[in-house]
Amino acid sequence: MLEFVDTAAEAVSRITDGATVLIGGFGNAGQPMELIDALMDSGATGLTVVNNNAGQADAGLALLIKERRVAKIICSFPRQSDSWHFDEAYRAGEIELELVPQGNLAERMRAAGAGIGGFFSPTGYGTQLAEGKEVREIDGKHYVLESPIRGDFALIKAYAADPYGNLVYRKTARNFGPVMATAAAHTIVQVDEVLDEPLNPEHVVTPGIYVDTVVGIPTGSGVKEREEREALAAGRPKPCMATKTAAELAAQK
Amino acid sequence: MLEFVDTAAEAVSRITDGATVLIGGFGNAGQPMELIDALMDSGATGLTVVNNNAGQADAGLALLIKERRVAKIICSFPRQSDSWHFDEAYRAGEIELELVPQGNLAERMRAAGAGIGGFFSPTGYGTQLAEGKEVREIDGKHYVLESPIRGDFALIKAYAADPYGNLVYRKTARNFGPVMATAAAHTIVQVDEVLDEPLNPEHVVTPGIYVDTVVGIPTGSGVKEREEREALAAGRPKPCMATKTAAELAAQK
Amino acid sequence: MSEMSEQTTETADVQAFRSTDAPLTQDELARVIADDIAPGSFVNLGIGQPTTVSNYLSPEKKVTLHTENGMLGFGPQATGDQVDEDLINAGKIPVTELPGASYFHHADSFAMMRGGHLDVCVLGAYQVSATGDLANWSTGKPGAIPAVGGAMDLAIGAKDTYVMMDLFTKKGDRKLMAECTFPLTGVGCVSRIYSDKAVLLLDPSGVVTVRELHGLTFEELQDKHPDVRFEKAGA
Amino acid sequence: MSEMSEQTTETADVQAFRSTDAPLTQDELARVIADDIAPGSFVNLGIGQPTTVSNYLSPEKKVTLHTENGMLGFGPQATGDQVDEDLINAGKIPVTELPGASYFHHADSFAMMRGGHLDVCVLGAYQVSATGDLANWSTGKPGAIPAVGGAMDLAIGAKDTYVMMDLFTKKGDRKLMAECTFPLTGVGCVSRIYSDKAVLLLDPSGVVTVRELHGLTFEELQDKHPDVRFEKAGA
Repeated sequence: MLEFVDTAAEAVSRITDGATVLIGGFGNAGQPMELIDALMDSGATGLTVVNNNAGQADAGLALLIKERRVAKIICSFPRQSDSWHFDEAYRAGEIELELVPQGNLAERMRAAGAGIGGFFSPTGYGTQLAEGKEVREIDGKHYVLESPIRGDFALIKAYAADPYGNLVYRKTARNFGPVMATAAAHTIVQVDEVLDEPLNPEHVVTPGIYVDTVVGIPTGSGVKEREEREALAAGRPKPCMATKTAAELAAQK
Repeated sequence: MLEFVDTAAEAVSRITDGATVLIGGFGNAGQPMELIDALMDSGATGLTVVNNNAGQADAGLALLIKERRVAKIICSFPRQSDSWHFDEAYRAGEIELELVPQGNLAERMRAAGAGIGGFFSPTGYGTQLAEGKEVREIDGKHYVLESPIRGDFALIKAYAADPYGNLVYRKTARNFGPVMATAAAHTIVQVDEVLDEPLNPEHVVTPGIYVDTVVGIPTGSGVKEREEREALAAGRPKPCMATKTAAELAAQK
Repeated sequence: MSEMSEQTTETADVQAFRSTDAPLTQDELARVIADDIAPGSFVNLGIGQPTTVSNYLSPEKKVTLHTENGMLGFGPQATGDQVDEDLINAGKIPVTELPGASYFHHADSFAMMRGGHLDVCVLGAYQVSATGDLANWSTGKPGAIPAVGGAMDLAIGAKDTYVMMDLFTKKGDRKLMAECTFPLTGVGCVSRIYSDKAVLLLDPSGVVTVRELHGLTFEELQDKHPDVRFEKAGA
Repeated sequence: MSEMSEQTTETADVQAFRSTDAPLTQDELARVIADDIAPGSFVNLGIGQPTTVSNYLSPEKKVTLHTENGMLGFGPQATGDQVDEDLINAGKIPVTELPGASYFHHADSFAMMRGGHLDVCVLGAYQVSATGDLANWSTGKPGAIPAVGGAMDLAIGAKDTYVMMDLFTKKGDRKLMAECTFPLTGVGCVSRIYSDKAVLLLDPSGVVTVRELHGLTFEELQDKHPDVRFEKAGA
């Protein structure tokens, strides 16, 4: 059931110890930093976290790992120059790591959201990461059987939500968000804008059916576009082509 | 390599005897009628066709079947009140039918486009349509192993293409188009509008990488929206909410 | 929208057995189903009789309708100027678009179904077994042209699959079976049968809980289905 | 855009063997790769050295760059006002958007890769085997923290996977192997090696076709790799 809440703390309040939490973002783009901070404050522990990375520097996911609140992480690229908290926890044997090629990570969550029980992926065949997994030759090509990754919760960041929970994203901040939204039992979204009117149904990226909790947290994403729109509304320069819809482009011909 | 051609005949000219052709559409929505007519005129025969249905009345795919140009059809719902040409060919044993549940049909093409060698689907388990297929119990649920469906060609209808081959669709005419575009070696698209400017990158449904041949054939889809846009451009009533972008909705707050 | 949870109606599962003297009309039956659908639900209504359930879903209930051909949030059938050939439902009937609608392609639409994101799907049936097997796509007649459409995907996709049907055929044959004799659409997928004469809750155990009887006594129901074990709800 | 096909450059496969006296600089090597990419191609350039290939792809060539984090059609690195934290490439560097760009989610982005829709992917490597096995994600050192990112997906995804590397390590160790000793990224996936000293065409047979040598003779190449069979291109 869709709900709009006022604070990040309220948004993550259902997350309990031992939950599996899918966390969106690739680098800083699309990373739901305020939701992660709220999860930190919530005290939930023994978590399994699915994210592309394993936290950076002294913020967000890295702090959760520093505090040993993450029992297991499923990710594609934990080792970064500033992933010292993960590095320490890993070397101390205090965090379990499941390393998954990035595309298999995305596809395994897509499978969970799409009700697929497993799929044969060519990625990773013949490598260490396929060890112990079922392999099969299909039409002369080798594949590895991969299983779905489901979340109890997803924490994602979108650009805007309409009153029906429909979401749009900004540029490469879209990344894992739409897939994670489908793969979790309860999807929690932070958005820069909570809209009063419905989005154009043709432009919706994540339909509201996948969204459970929305919290509006302006983070500055899309400020430039917004200024351009306001300038346009005030009768100033014409909009750049990139904001026109197909119908508008067609009409001006 | 992307090409824009002037006629439907030119668009389908590469399709040779024995080709597997994915044809979009659900009912009349999204059905590339002019491309199918051109395929009829081209003389190509011995085709395998993938479509949700098996032709209706005395037009398009039904005529291809009437003329025995379709050796095999892969579809979910061949039997309709006006599918007499298919009915006759089928009863005469002159067309092979592979009946596939609609969701498996879409997912099998998605798998082909996504490089997946096979997937376990719960759909059809325990039914006649799963007979002879590998089944597996995963986490207490039963699944059937389904294989990809690839096309040599896809014939689809979109609403508009930009100069880079990026596509947008209209309403429920989207249906199989985006999936078939990914699953064919060569994708041929008829569009109502060939645009002079790029689409908004956030609104692209089918990226140009999946598009090979585009032909502009105005069929009247989207005429209403176009009139509304033109009225707007002429300073008449304000646009309906449904055509605004997220940035515009945010800006007016 | 968080207040919606307070509006949730009493669920059918806790309702005690009740009966009336006359069978339900199709409209009454549609209303019973609509009443059982929780506010805020995402629902797929099959072609034919199930479509009539939408007549009894009030806007305040904020139920969103899904159609397999790639849309959430469609409204009533389109008329006159509203008709748009690019906007149809699974029955290929022109429909309208409600605020909050969204469009998506076929693979995404069936992923939404198969992934269990729809709350309720209402389908017609030739036969249903006591353990929830569904037969609604083929009567298995030799020579008939098979056609399945989205039936098998719908049957197994929703959190709850309801069947809406008459309890007996026009010839008087039973449609609730110990085991279906017609080709199956899905195994163990139906959770409830809403029929003119009975509302029945199914369970993998095969014990059928009778929530409502209309124009039929419990003994008559048992007599007509000697190979099925029934229990009265709340008993 | 149909005229593009006439612009297609002579493909490398039909080029005869040639050699020069000095090894290629990194910039020269980037240009050689760029020249071999056909007009209109969709290309993924790996992080690091492969990124430099983009400097030699002229706009007229209409090559579209893909980044695994969900975009086709990105342009040069963003500077000053252009920097947008929501618009980055796989190396997490802010980039710009070119006309004709599109955004999509991660599953769609890797489906595009895995489905073989990219024409060329250029990657770095620790080792490559004569049959095209690639090792570029782990040196297998005990205690090292493993990290793979999109390397395994990229390795097997494109129609052609090119490796861009030095032919020898700084210590002088060979990187072209009969069999890789480092953990594999992909099996039989590399079709060409572009290195400072040689351009090599690989084949499942294990016979390596030598297209170019720079600052190295054929005999020296053979001496350094006694367990690999080489043939001169066009011979």
